[in-house]
Amino acid sequence: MIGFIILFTFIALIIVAFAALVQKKLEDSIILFMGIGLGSVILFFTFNAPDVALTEAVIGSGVSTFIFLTALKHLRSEQ
Amino acid sequence: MNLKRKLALSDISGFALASVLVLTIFNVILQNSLLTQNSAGNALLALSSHEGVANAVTTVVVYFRGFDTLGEIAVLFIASLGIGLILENPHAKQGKKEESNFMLKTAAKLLFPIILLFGIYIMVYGHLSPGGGFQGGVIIASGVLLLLISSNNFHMPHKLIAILETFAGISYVFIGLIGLLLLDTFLGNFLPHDISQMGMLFSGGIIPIIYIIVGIKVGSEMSFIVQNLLQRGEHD
Amino acid sequence: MSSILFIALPLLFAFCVPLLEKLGRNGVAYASTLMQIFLAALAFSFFGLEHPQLEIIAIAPPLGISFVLDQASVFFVALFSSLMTLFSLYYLWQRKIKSYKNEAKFFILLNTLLASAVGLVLSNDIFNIYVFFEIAGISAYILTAYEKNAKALEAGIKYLLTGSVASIFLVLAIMLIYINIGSLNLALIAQNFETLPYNLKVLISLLLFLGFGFKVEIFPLNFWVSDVYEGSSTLINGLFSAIVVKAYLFVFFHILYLLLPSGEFSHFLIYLGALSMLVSQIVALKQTNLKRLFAYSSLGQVGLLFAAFSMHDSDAIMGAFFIVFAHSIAKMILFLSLSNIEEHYKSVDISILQKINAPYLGFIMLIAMLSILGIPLLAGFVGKFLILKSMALDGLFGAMAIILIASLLESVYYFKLSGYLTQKEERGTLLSLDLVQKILLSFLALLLVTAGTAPFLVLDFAAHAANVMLDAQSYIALILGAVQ
Amino acid sequence: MIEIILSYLNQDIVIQKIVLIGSMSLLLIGLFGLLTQRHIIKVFMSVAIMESSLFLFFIGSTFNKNFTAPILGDGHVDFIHMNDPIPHAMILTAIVIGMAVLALGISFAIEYFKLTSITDIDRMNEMKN
Repeated sequence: MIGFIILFTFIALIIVAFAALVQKKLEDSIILFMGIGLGSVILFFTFNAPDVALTEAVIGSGVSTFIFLTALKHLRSEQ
Repeated sequence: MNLKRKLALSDISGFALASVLVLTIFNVILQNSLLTQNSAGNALLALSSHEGVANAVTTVVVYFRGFDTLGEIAVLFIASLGIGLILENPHAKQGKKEESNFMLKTAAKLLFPIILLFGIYIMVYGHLSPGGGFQGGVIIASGVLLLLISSNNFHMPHKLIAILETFAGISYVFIGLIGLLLLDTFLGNFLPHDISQMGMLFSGGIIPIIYIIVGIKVGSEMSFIVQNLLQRGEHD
Repeated sequence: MSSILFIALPLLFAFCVPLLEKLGRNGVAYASTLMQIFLAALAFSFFGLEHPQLEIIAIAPPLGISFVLDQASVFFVALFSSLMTLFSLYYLWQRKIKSYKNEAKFFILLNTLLASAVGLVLSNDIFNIYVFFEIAGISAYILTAYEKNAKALEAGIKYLLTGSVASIFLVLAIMLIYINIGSLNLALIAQNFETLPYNLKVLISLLLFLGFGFKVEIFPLNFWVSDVYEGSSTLINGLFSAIVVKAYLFVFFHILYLLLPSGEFSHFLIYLGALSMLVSQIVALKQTNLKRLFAYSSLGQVGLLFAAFSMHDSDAIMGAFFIVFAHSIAKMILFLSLSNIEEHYKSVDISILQKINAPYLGFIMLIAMLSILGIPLLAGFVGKFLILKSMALDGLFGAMAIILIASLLESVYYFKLSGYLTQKEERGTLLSLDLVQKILLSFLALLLVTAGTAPFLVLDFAAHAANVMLDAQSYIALILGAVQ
Repeated sequence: MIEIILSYLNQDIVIQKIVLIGSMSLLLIGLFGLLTQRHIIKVFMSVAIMESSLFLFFIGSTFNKNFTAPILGDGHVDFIHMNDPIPHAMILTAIVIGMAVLALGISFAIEYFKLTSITDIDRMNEMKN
């Protein structure tokens, strides 16, 4: 079962990562980027690394997404 | 979607360059993926049973490789300082923010104590269960973020947070220097750490103390980062 | 006294700053300078040390992190801490003319930069080296963008992006090392690196080269350097050229000597360094902005150092030590003086040298330029001579020819600048330096002259340091012997 | 049929290969983005994707499915048959450092945008001679 979970999550991650980069709307690509963080969390849990998974959850998909979203807000505010 | 434009020349050359590099790396790793069994990690695990705490990752992060963590705290500290420096804007007017909606305000009031409690729990139990200073600190900072976006007249207690941050940073280095003084090794574990106590809340000598200090430091740095990033746009 | 203080004290200072700020505007500045003077004195007190010193952190070496202070690293530690002290002292007087906003933060960054440069030199744990790599990087990015104008921010963004890419390659190399060897300790890695399959060895070396190559500013990977120098402020350029690059150079070659003691790729690296020098000097010829010109000159000198360090030959390394010493001091002089000129005449175009009216400053700058050029009786000459001599003895005539051609090109623009400084022209208003600044600059110039006229005073030490740096076996024995 | 596939996927060697191929594809995507994207947010995003691909690669290749997480509890009373904790500690450090650098870079980009209204890294050429 572990093998299947890993395979499935990796496939999903690759698709999401590619979609995040080719997306035209930046909002969409940031939300998809959050998906990469979530997928990584699942994988880290599967790899017996709960500490890393927790860190990735709060930083990789939480704070990083926040940083990108504020960046988007500021980079558009004066156009 | 215009496919022709997407496959511009630069894209193709970029893709080719990237593929060559990654395929080389992939190929070499595929040919020799031999995981050594007598790694330093296993030796540290063996040491953990009489030097460490229940969470071996915490032992490694805070004690065996504690110097990396000091460096990491320094990185976060400098980054926070730099963000404050770059984004501070003396000409900023306290512009009018949109009134955030009632649901958000109420939810923030209700949720903030719970988030704070959860963060502190994660921080304090870092040596017994997954989690620790970094995660707990960031969770607390996310609570601060919630308050910042929900309420117009919430002002972060800058002085208090700065004092906490300074105290945490200084005491980390001081604990290290006390270890140097008493045990001749920087960051030596000079407090009693009886292994029969392993798994209890008060165990592990300096390890949980340092992780709490790290949590305070990370929490305050992250709060500053979050606040600076949020409020930069509020002028004009 | 323990070598850990070189890192712990600056970090402690950085964390203490909010308290020190209560002491007023000068509190932070004076405290920082005093601490740096103490560190420099401490570094010089280690000069007499007979045996290398091993400093353990938390647990004994092959598992934990430890610091090695030997004759080679003590040279770099002393150089960095004393140059940083001189920089701080100079700035204490310079700020009457021009001071940075948020001075406390500026001093924090200076100290973290010093701590990380020393950490890079002393640490013997490869992941710890990565952490210091990042601290030095982040401090440098912020210092680049410190002035917050468009140029500075753009330079900061470029620096940060290249730095991130470099650290990705470095992290991948460290991961591969850990997966295949099972350790992060440099000595243990060095011991087991031989046994790895050939293609893995090549891959790890390539990744390490890519990771450090961006930071040691070697030819194909140094496209960002001139922009960073132009964008950041002139005083800070002095730090980049004198301290940051040198720390990365030392750690790169330290790792190289440990992992590849027989010098597998050395011919490739020697020619790369020589080529790097040639290309930079060619580009430097066309520059009209003094900051860019000095940046390219710096790249040229780094190329020469790279070639010399790659030779795995104690004479060449001795020469390289001389060049490190001479170039750091000379570039410090040039950038410090240039910052005064920039403040006074509001220009950094090369024609400004024709207009400056500062005989004393001009004289000191002339000494620095001639030393970089390698004119006899100045420190740069001894280094260049030693390097070229050992190249001739090793039969590397191709590299020698490239370096000589590059030196010729270098002399073209440095003689032009010297001409500008000395020719009798209509001069502008008088630029008067503070007495302390004059003393500091003269002291630096005096060092160049002393090391050039009486190299025998330091030759013994340099030879010993070069041998220590090359000797991988005793380094490994020192660290792994501490287990028993 | 499904069981055969599942048990094939559960072999250690197959898991290692999945991890390797998957993380290298992510690295490739990140590098591709870095070389072709022009908006500053997407450039930083590519760097972040590259970093997380490396983290997945490292944790995945030091992972052994017969061992447990390196934490006592759930009946484990001794530090044996546990996954290697050093990679976890290293990645913990690397994630935080990566985030700090990302935040700093974004703050540079924001301030640069306020001054020049440029978000395209190809148009960032204040210094051209």
